Amino acid sequence: MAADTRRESDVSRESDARHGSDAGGSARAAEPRTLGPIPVPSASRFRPLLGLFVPLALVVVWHALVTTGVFAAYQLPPPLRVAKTLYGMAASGELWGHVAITLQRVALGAGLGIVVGTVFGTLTGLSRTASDLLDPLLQSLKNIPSLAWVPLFLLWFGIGETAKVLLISVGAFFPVYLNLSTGIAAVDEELLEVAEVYDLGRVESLRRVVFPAALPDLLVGIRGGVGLAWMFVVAAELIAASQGIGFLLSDGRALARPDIIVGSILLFAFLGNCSDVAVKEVRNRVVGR
Amino acid sequence: MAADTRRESDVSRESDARHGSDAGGSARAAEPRTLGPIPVPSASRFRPLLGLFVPLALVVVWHALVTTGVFAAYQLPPPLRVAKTLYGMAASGELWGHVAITLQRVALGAGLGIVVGTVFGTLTGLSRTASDLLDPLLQSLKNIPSLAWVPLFLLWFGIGETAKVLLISVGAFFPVYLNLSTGIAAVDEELLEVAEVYDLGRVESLRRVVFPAALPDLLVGIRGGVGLAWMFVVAAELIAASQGIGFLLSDGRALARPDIIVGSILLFAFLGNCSDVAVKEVRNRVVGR
Amino acid sequence: MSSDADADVTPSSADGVDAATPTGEADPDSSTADPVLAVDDLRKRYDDTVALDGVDLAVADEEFVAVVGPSGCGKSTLLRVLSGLEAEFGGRVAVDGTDVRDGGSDAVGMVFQEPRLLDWADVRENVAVGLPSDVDPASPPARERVDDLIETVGLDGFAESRPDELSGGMAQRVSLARGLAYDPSVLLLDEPFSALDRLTKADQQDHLLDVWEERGTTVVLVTHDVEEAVYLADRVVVLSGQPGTVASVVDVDIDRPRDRADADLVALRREVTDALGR
Amino acid sequence: MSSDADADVTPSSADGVDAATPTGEADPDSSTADPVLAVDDLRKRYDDTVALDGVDLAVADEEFVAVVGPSGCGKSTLLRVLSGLEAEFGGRVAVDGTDVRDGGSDAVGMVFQEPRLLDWADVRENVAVGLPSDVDPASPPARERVDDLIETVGLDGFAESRPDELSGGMAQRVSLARGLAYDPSVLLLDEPFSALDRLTKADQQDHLLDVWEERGTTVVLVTHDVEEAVYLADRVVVLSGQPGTVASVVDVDIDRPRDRADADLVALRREVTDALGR
Amino acid sequence: AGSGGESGTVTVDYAYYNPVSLVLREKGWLEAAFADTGTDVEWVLSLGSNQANEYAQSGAADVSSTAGIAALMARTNGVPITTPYVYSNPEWTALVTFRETGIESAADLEGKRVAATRGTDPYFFLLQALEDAGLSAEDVEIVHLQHPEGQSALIQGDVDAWAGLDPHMAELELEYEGAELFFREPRYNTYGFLNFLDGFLANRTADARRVLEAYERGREWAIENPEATAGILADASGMSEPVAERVFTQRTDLSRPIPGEPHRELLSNLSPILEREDLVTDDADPAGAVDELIDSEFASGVV
Ligand SMILES: Nc1ncnc2c1ncn2[C@@H]1O[C@H](COP(=O)(O)OP(=O)(O)OP(=O)(O)O)[C@@H](O)[C@H]1O
Ligand SMILES: Nc1ncnc2c1ncn2[C@@H]1O[C@H](COP(=O)(O)OP(=O)(O)OP(=O)(O)O)[C@@H](O)[C@H]1O
Ligand SMILES: [Mg+2]
Ligand SMILES: [Mg+2]
Repeated sequence: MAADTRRESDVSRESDARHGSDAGGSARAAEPRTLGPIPVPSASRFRPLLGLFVPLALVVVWHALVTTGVFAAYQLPPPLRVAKTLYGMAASGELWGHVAITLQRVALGAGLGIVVGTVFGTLTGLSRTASDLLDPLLQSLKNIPSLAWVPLFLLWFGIGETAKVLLISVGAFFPVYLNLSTGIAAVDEELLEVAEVYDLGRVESLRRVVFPAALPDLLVGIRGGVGLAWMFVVAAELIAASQGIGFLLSDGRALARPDIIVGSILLFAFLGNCSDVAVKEVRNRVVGR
Repeated sequence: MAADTRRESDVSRESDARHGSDAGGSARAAEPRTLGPIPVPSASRFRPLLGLFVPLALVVVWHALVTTGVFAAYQLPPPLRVAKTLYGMAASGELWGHVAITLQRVALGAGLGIVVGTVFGTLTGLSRTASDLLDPLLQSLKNIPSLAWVPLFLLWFGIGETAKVLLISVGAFFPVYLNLSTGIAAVDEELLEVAEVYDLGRVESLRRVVFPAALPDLLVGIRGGVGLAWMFVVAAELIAASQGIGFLLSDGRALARPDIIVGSILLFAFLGNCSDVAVKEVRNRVVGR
Repeated sequence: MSSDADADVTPSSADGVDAATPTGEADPDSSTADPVLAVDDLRKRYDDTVALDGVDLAVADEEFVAVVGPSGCGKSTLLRVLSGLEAEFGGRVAVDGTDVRDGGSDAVGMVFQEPRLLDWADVRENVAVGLPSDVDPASPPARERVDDLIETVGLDGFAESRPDELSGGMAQRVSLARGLAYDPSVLLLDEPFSALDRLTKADQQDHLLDVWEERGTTVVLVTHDVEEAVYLADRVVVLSGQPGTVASVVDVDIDRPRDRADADLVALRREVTDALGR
Repeated sequence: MSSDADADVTPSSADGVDAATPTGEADPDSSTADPVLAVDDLRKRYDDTVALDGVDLAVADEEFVAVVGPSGCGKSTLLRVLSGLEAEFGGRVAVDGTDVRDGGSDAVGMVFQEPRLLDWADVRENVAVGLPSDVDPASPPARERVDDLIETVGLDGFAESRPDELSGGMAQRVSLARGLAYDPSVLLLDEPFSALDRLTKADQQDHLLDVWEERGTTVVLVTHDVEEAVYLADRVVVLSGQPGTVASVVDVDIDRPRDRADADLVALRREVTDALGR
Repeated sequence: AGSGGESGTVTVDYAYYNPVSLVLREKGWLEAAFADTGTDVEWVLSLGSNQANEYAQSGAADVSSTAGIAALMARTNGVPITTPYVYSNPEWTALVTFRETGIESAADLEGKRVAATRGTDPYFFLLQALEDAGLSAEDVEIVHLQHPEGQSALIQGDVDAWAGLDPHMAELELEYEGAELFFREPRYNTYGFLNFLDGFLANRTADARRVLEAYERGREWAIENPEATAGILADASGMSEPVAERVFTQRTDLSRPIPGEPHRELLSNLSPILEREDLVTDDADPAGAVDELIDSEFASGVV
């Protein structure tokens, strides 16, 4: 029913603060449907844990698939084997080097990509001419796979960190650009008219009207961009890397070590999720509405 | 000035129809600023050509860089050499096989990814519970690089077309999912209330309110998804392919043939741009508001 | 009223002296049958803003009630609660005997204070949103009904326009037409004529009266226009401002059709205005 | 008027018999100096809708002009043209002698028909948007001015509220405060009091008069409330509906402060109403 | 997927580094060998040993071509493959530099940057060369690059030397002035191993034999027609004729197809390096895996 649709979606948008005060409100009303002054442990407190449910279920399935022999251990190592490999690397300290350098590359690359994407997105979102000039080119470049860039970046930027960070930033650039440019072009005309009538000036219009209005789009773009930064890491770490999770993955493939392959995939997933939570956290700070 | 900001952005949003009628309006008014009944050739007719300007300039720079020896021809073949290689492959008919099979894979993969992304995006956009259950997992998977999937897909789906198409669909899935889920969760509460008050029912609310309202987000997601589908092609065509542009690229790298590498990059860019234009075209049809 | 108001709410019943307890007592109609709308000690707060505090109201079947009160006193909030859009509140609110918290009733339609049109749809589609769910909007009778409504609100010729091509008052009339299309047994109207000029407004008021009489709709109309309130309603409920409580209820016992210049009406108008004055 | 109207436009000057040619002739003030707002044979169409057709209007410095007319007749369009928001139209429109097409004037402020608030900003920030661009919104005097304005429109205590926490009338008042913060020499107001109850409306009207007198602002006010128009304005311009043409201009030669119940005012009210009546 | 005995296809890889496979494909001799059985032949292209190993690991390829050391790594890590046949004995790797770097021997590499692809033959070749010169991997800076990228890094001067691989190496030699193979040692190349999935070998012995017979036919033809084979190689891979000729006619030896003592010895010598370099799991036993991997019996009936 429509009512259900709304209820659920409604709930998903209410901030915790609102939830809390609503509950307080009905408790004060002391009407029959309220359970008195005892605070009902809110289900929302356990909600974050729900997210663990599906992954855990997948691990169980994975374990079952290996132990029942659907996949042989040399094809897909059992979860414990992967955990042991990761633990071994962690204990020897080797893991942290890989994680640290990859995090650094992703952070720098994503940061750069986001900044440049924001600039270009703003430009093309605001100006029809800039959009006509740049958008077709950028839309074409968008579709070039990370691996295709590798030889060119090697040629242009050599084998150092620069090449890696720049390659990652290429990945992060496009979602930011695409979302922001579209978002800015879609900012409510009525609000732009307000900015014009009150002579806010170009910079102030951007700061007070355009960016806040396009912020949700920018944030989706940033989440997508950080995701792509992680995707580009493998290609970047094919450029003369001897450390990093992407290197680990390539190495695992070269050495036919499925435990390392799966371990690095898990690292990607885990760190990717962490970075996503971090981006959401930043968003909540920024939006803090 | 703010006025400029608005003017430019204003122009970029006006449909051609509106443009035309405005011109008509002032022509009828026959005021001094109008140039009489002679239709002024609209600058907007040449706007699509603007997009060619930057790429052409880049080709010129590229040619200059090679001929002046900044890059040696064995590192970066001159444009003509690449054109000749592509022409040679086209003339022998070989090129079309590569292009056709890649187009087919991208179309199938992107189509599948978009459909599944739409379903999951709708689900998590509407239901808090679904979002809590699935979103963390999907956000983690989002960051797993295409190359990392290759060994797993090989294991799960073998070396056939299925594995390739599915891998591409993984790429296309995430932007669609991310944008739509965020877009749906951001649909104006006021309109959802309208749907509730008029008892539209779940399906009708989706069809008449939620989807149209989230359509711009879905379309950005689809554009991003098609872009990622192109990016995933290379990884997909590392799975036992002997045809396709991604294969061409890997083959060119394995054989150290920079002309083939650059040629396949250009193919990616060109076809990617075509697919983007196609997506925009579809959007204009769909939105056609 | 507001007898068990929360401590942080200033008691505001001071000038509500002449207020009859509105629940099925003052009004002769409503005492004859179970009220269609029964609001009992309704309290509603948003975070630290108390919007409504101890509101009692009973509206009988086929009754036409107008609600007036200062800006921000909770009129829209009252309608939102009645239509089942608010999940959290204190007190009891029932429509046709069913608690609104149990899903709300399909029988209630609402015209919002803002037009809330679908940007991407034309006027015809927007009005069709209001059609009851068992009506296929593509069927010829449905289309005819929609076009009739568009004509009734004075928008013939604009059926294919988009909301951004309409003036403020035109958008408001589309929203009104959408509400009428729903043809609910209880119609809640939130300042539906506020953006209309005198003549258009008078036309729409009379049309609303026609619908009300023909279809036997129960109507709750929020308005700032006291003349409108007394001209249309059987009863005018005056809310006092922030937090909203019922300050007074004015019965309009004048036969229809009424004359806008009728002396009794003018007197009642003064009475409502006085009740509104602080 | 509308002498060179397009062929597809029905001539509608039938009942505009008493309309003096408004351009700097009927009004004694406007003949003394160059008009601040000069509208000359303004024609504006949207696709196939003709919104305005041959409108002439001159507003003198420090004059208060009210514009009334049926819904959809082009009142908002007229204000949009005056504020420089419309790039395409026929005829000549100048503010302070400068053609509005040449960028529009910074001296013109506008309160839109819809509140158009920034969702993500609180009331204080929204009002601060209106501050002139040479004022730093963070400076103490600016903050004080904003808080004063918030109090003036009756929203003290809501400075930190977001637009979605406000009632319709409260949002409208925020929008009004924003317009006042701009302190322009020409203020265009599009039905700024339509969502307010009688008392709040009267307060805000009087406050607007104070501002107008103190600051020497030129005001053009669009309204549906004829009482409001004659109470506030030096001159009431009546537009006839679709396409909008000037049907009549009613001068209000009554000294201020005016009494709302003044017999002369009531007579003028009737005159405007008659001019509006088809 | 293709490994089960019930499957009606045999999946065999082909690779630019396995010229006989290209001959078989060109001539259709494998298809001919299976023509009377109703079994389909499916070819997959391996761009490198690691890809070939992935196909074997996933069970997708019944027969795959790798370098010997790559086969040993896969076997050590549990991939059930056995090598009954050596498709070539090539000298496909060497250490390369440009004359102007002044590097003349492996000993000169101390403190220098050397590009190599981990886990591949050139990498082990480099390690053995360093060991010869009394150096260890720590004494040089090994820059991990894929083969073609190693080549261009050398050309650009990003690295001082490169553990090269054909055909990139041959191309460099032929086309760029001053390129030098300063350390060559055919014995340190680890052969081309044709690996069969254990299940395929055990359950579809007849099919496996047919594959080997076809390979024998191809090998003999290639030995007799070196120019034509080089031409096939050039056609398939797009390398220039001179490069293909140098790769095949000068650096590929097809004479000893049965794996035996020299192969065991070489791999056994390398197994400590595998452990030292952490290329296998701690509990793995590469030395033991050598015997599991190499099967000298199976092919003896065919050759
Ligand atoms: N979503 C909300 N969050 C917080 N406060 C709210 C919210 N909605 C309304 N309020 C507050 O509740 C009070 C009543 O609002 P309501 O919209 O019901 O007023 P109203 O009587 O309809 O006023 P108006 O005549 O101006 O439309 C106001 O003080 C308003 O600030
Ligand atoms: N952007 C637009 N595109 C097309 N038509 C428009 C547009 N804006 C206004 N119109 C049309 O122009 C006419 C005048 O509109 P306008 O908003 O000026 O009316 P108004 O006098 O302000 O009416 P109201 O009192 O209802 O606000 C209307 O018929 C409207 O449909
Ligand atoms: Mg309200
Ligand atoms: Mg208007």
